[in-house]
Amino acid sequence: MIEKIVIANRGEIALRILRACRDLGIATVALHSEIDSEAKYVKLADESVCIGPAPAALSYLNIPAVIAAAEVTNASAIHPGYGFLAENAAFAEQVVQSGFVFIGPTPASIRTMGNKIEAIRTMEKAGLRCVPGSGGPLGDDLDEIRLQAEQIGYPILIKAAAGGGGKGLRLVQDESELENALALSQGESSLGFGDSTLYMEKFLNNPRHIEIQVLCDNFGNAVYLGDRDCSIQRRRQKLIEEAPAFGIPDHQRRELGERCVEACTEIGYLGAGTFEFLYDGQQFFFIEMNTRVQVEHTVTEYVTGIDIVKEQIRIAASQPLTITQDEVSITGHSIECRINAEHPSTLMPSPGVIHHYHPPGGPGVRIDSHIYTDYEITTHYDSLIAKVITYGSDRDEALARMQGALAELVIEGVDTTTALHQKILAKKKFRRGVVDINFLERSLGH
Amino acid sequence: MIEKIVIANRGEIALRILRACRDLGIATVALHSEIDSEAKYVKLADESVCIGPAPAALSYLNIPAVIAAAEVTNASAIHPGYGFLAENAAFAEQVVQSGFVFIGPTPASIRTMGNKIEAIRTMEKAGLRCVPGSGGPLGDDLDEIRLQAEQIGYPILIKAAAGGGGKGLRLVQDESELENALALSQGESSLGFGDSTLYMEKFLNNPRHIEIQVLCDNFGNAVYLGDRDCSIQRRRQKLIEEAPAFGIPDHQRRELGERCVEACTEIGYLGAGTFEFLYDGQQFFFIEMNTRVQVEHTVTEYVTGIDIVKEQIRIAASQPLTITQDEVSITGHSIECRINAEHPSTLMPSPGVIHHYHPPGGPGVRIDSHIYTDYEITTHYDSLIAKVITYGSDRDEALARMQGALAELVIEGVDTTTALHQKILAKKKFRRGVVDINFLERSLGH
Amino acid sequence: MDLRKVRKLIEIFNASNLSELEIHEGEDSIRLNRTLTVVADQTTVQSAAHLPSDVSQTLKDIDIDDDPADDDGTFAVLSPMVGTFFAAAAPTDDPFVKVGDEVSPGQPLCLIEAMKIFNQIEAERSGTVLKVLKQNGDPVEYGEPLVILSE
Amino acid sequence: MDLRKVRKLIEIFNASNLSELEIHEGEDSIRLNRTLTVVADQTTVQSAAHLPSDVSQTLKDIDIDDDPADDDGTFAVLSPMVGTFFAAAAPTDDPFVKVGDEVSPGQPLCLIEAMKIFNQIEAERSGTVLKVLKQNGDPVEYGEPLVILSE
Repeated sequence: MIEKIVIANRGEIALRILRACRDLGIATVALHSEIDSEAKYVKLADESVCIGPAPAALSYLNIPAVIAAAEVTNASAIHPGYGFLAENAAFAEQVVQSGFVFIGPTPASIRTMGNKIEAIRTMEKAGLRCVPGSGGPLGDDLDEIRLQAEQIGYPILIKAAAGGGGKGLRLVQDESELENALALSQGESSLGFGDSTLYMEKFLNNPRHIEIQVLCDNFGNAVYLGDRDCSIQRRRQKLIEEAPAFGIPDHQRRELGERCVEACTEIGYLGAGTFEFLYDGQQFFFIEMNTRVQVEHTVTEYVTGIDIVKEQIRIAASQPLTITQDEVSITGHSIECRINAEHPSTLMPSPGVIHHYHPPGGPGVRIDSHIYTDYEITTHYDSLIAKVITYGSDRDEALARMQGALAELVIEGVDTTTALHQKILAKKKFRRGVVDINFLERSLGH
Repeated sequence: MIEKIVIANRGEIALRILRACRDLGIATVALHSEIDSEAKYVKLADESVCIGPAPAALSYLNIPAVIAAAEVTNASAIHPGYGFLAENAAFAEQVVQSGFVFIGPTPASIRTMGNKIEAIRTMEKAGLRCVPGSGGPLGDDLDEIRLQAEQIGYPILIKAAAGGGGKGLRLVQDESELENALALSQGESSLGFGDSTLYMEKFLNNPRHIEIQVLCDNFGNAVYLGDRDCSIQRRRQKLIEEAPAFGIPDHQRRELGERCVEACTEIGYLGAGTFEFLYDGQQFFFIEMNTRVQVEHTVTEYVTGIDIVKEQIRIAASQPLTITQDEVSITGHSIECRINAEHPSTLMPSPGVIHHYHPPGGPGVRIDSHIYTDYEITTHYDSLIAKVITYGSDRDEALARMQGALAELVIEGVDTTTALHQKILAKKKFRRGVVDINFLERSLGH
Repeated sequence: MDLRKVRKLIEIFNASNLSELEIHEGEDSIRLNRTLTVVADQTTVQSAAHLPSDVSQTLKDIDIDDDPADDDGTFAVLSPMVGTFFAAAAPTDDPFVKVGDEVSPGQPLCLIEAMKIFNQIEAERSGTVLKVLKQNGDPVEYGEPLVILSE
Repeated sequence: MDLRKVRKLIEIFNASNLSELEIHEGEDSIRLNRTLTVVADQTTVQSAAHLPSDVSQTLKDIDIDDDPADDDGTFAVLSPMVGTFFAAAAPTDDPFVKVGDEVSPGQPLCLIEAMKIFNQIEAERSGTVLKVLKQNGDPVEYGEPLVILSE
């Protein structure tokens, strides 16, 4: 069994991992940068190691420092959380080579899913429908690309294989825009990722973002824990997530889940993972797989009663899954609002000292947050400061509790997105569940 | 439907009722004494009315003030919470006579259950087993009482019919102690309650305290929401409560629940209520019924997913129960620790200003508390300042999360019982579930 | 303006040994000032709350008005209960009192109805009615001012 | 306006021996003033809550030494990485330095092993070794002092 885990992350997810370890009776080592040394979650850990100065490149992204910290503390495993090194195949490889357990999938899985073209090919082979597209890297022959685009049908999206965060992404309405778009995307991609490989996909009009959570162990067992809707996004950043995805017929959810489980078995996937899809109201189109725990795992935990982070650790410790697919049942509804330290309308980051923090409580309210009164939010890391998660026997109850919880939440000293969430929650279309990935920008008039 | 509810209580239960009303879209009127006027939950209410100075007798127990407040705010119903006027039949009567809905059972039910002898007689008639005893008030004839005591079998307990809080209660080991004990109890009872009526019961050796939660509507529907164990008590005050009561065979729980439901139907009970039993490892003995929401309703909410306070309100609004007995399912395990502002070993009240409050969070943690940083705890009211409630897929997980939550809880400025709870949670016998109502005092060496 | 905050601020100011406090916040500002009376020659001036014991000058020489009596010669009659305000015994009657009336102790000023019972509120001392703060049918809380009298 | 902040600020102000404090932050500002009534000659002025009782000069005469430079002529060599400390290149070797050694810039002081790689830690300036804080095999964090040198 794993006896001591190094938490190679910070903020709310570091605290989340710490809580799971504590429940399992596993000792924790909190890694932290100089600026995070006074954080409460660092003090809650059994041990802590300062791994570098505030800039993430010198601390949380510093692979030798992370592995050395595991060595000097005699830890047995490393949990990467999300972001930072979580989807870095080279890191996973070095963790394993240094004799530690990497809490996540194999380096090969991470590498495959990190390359979007590879991921799509793998999943197509495993039987998942993908967005119609070039099915591989675009060549140099413009005429051939033109022909492919015509076959797919305009409008199309040009994407970077190494992409992420919208870089290299470009919408092409018709053939006249194609050549110029290709050149621009290529430039951005080679500048941003050092890799100019592009591919094409059909552009879907206002689809929903639906995802399937899976867990796979070392013994060939795999289960899916239902789905989530994460359509409320701004600038490709999820703001509100829900489980289950409302309005999806049960048989469709089951079918999709089963296909994901099959794909996992096919590719020998290990640990927790998420299959992301676009849903046009009829069909699901695979877009990518996240090979780590996600920010929004909480809503799935609420409706299934399964502790996903604990399961990750158990799987990494080579224990078989404790649940079979039959035992996974979805009860009620859960919603998560990501509270960021940002101005609610401009979304400009708002660093500063929180001089009063008071989280909401009561039935059906869960708070995952690393902040506290007098905590200082710096500009070094991302702006997620609290996840407010509510549960209800149905979506209406979960929504009502979320509105109540946001009304009770007190975070003074910095701007937060709370008011934006309240605005979204008050929208009739949102309450009726008529959402898609462009809902927020459209309804805010952008 | 009820449009506006007067919350005739304070502290955490006032906030709990407010949250339920808010979720249901019902306006709230927070009643408060002068000293509670700045409390956060008062500010959260749609309206608030100051009903008197700090002493409860002049404010929270002031019936004309409460009813007048309902009148001036045009409210439709009054929720009494627990304590204060919650089990005062005269109050319930006046509420109804003044044209308001009393959120609770009928005045007649409250009156019957308020008199312990009456309650026992009623429940015996309704088919519940009670602790063997005098079956009615003791007469003046000492010889007859001696005979009765012999028939019941020593040791016996002498109790006051109007009793509560241990007043008038006396353990008699054998006949030689009987006469003196009767005299002492009679004196205490007449002094404490203005009623010297006594009765006798067999004394059970280290039983567990088990209770059944029920909900009954106006249409003859009644359900039980499983059981709770509340054996961890000190000076007759519950400190830790759990649902379900571990180690009780399912068929016994079902049988007991069904009998409670039958009794409810028999007596025409309305609303939420709790049947309290002593359990000697074999049989359940009815001791009393609480005709209100209880502090520990939270653990039942966690394992059933049913919002008991909302149900109380719906029932009072003459709506039929939304759930049938078949739909009530118990999933997982829940524990509540009552955090009091008291010294953890002497249990002396500890008033003062809370200069830092930081509640725990994460999966399976619910906090019900009205306190906040800079909140002042006065000596006027009871010392319950926070309920920490955890949930797990089994008792072990719920226990682990409780230990984690208590380790994260920060309440600075006053003494709290947190350390006492941590001590209990660490005890092996408690973890194995080997508890009874004397467990705590025994294990603390009292 | 949040009067409670202002009151709180004055409390804090009073408890301090400041002579001036000025706060600007956005477009709002507040300035508190406490003039320390100048003392005669050859003396020691001290102003703090927690003076060392061997101070050669006593506090009473310093004219700090810590708790300025709101002594403008008026006082408020507060409601002793929650209820509904009535200025007269019956809708068609004249009000018990109106502005300018002289009242003597025990004289009825208004009624507070609670639970269908009309409770007569009487003057505790004599004075002149400066203001009647409530109108017929107004809800009143415990401790709320009803009538302002001047001595 | 955060009253707690104001209160805290007054506390800090009181504990100081300032007579005025003014802070501007964006559009907000706060000014605290403690006018020490100026008294005639030959007097003592005191204003603070915690002034020592034997103070016999005016405020401006008081020497404020808020942050005494920790300048005792020593400096610490900090670990530039997480790893394991080694005082010598091999178990049987002598340590790179011992207490009392004179070191010059670039001279190796110790090794920090991280991921099987031994990183040599060198002196940045010259000095005398006052203390070696770690022993062979000790884990060290980023930024932890390893060796104390005196100039």
